[in-house]
Amino acid sequence: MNMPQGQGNLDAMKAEMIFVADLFNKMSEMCFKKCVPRFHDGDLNTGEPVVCADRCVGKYVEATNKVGEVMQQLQQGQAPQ
Amino acid sequence: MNMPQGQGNLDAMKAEMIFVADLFNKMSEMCFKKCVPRFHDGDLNTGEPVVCADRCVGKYVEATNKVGEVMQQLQQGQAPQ
Amino acid sequence: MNMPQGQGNLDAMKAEMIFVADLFNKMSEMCFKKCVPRFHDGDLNTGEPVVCADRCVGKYVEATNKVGEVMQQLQQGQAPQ
Amino acid sequence: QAQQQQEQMRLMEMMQEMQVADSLRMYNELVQRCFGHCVENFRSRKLDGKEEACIVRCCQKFLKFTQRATQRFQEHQQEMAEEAAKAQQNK
Amino acid sequence: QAQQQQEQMRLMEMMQEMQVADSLRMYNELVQRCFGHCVENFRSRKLDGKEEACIVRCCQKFLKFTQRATQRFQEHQQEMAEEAAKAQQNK
Amino acid sequence: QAQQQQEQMRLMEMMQEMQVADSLRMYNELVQRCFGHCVENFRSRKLDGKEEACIVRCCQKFLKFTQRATQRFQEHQQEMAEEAAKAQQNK
Repeated sequence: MNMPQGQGNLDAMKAEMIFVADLFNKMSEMCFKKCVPRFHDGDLNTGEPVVCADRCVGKYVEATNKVGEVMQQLQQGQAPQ
Repeated sequence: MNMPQGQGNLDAMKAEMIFVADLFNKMSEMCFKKCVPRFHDGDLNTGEPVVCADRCVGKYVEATNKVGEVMQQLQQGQAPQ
Repeated sequence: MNMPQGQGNLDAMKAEMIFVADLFNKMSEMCFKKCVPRFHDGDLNTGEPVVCADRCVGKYVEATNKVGEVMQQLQQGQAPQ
Repeated sequence: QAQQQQEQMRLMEMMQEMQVADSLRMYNELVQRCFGHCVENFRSRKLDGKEEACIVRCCQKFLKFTQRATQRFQEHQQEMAEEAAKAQQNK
Repeated sequence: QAQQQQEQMRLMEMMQEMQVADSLRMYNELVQRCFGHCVENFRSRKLDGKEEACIVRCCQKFLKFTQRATQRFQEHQQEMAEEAAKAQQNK
Repeated sequence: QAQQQQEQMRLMEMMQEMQVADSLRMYNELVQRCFGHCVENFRSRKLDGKEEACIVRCCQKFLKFTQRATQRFQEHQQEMAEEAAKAQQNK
């Protein structure tokens, strides 16, 4: 999320693509665990898990940004808060 | 398991090799968990876990094929069953 | 830990770097789990977890060497002990 | 300009390779997850009917969930790209 | 034909590299698994005798299990290759 | 000698690439770990204050722990390199 914008630099773009793919995979694994704790029937179209999926993605993206901020602050030697 | 056959295409062969290695690693991790829940003594040669290993590998390979089928059906927009 | 020394061979050095990075990552994940079972406050500087970190790293490095020995013995067809 | 086109090509190839690798890895993860959830007895080396049905349901559930999450995630990425573009303009 | 030989060579190299990477990754996973299972106290920075013995047993157990699973897995792959070849012939 | 320099360069590039990839992977793992620990309710699509504070604490804790572990690990590696060098000399 706090990635440098690609400037024609192929290596940086590759690193960004790998990062986003990794983020998405970890997110969907985590949100599945949180939103579908049991596997009862095969149909997700109606009911809770879809709503939960939407909210979980929103919160996960926000958490990713938050963690990025904390990492930057610690690297700059500033204690957050 | 539902991989295209290599036709001299190096990239496809590499992808297949990585896939099979990943499948094997996940399978042996999972079957170890299922078949050897506790580590009491170091010798596997006699008794249950060997039999369980054989069966677990068989079931895992079958499950891999089954999941491949379901993925294909969903990609083709057909609801399975 | 039981890696061949680099002799100008780039591939071997790359493999070694990946190995050491993977070892470090697995070690810090494991030691964090063992030493910080709950996240109460953000400050690690005082108290137990730092001491635990030091000891956990020591034990993990030793365990890595031990596992390497056992693997070599099994490959050479010798039963350890 | 020829160089730029070549870079473009290499990027496309790279993306395609990554997508293949990614979907195969996801396939393996799905098998591991659903096997872990559905298979508990090892009295035979064939899946029984109950296990097979459980695996099918587990797959469908995860794949539908992932589809939904993909949609939402792409929307969020779109939004962020737009905000970044706006911030660029306001400079 | 020279090109085919070269491809063959590159494939062999790639397989070897992958096998090295794979066995090192497995080494690290084995350490993590057995450490997680066997080490619980951090009163010293050296493994005690009980922990060391537990790690040795854990390794042996996992490595023997993996050997067995490898054999079975290769047999299954062989079977599937044969079936695929037969299906090819019957076309 | 020119070849040796070139190898050196490639090694440096490789190390840098690996470090970037590694730190991004660590970033993702940290998010996953702290999200898993801190977020339990899905009544909204925004983090609440308690969840956010928990994520900040979780990050700080893990990063400081990792710093400490890195120091210790480097000391151990140093020691082992020195022992290896000594063993070499005594041959």
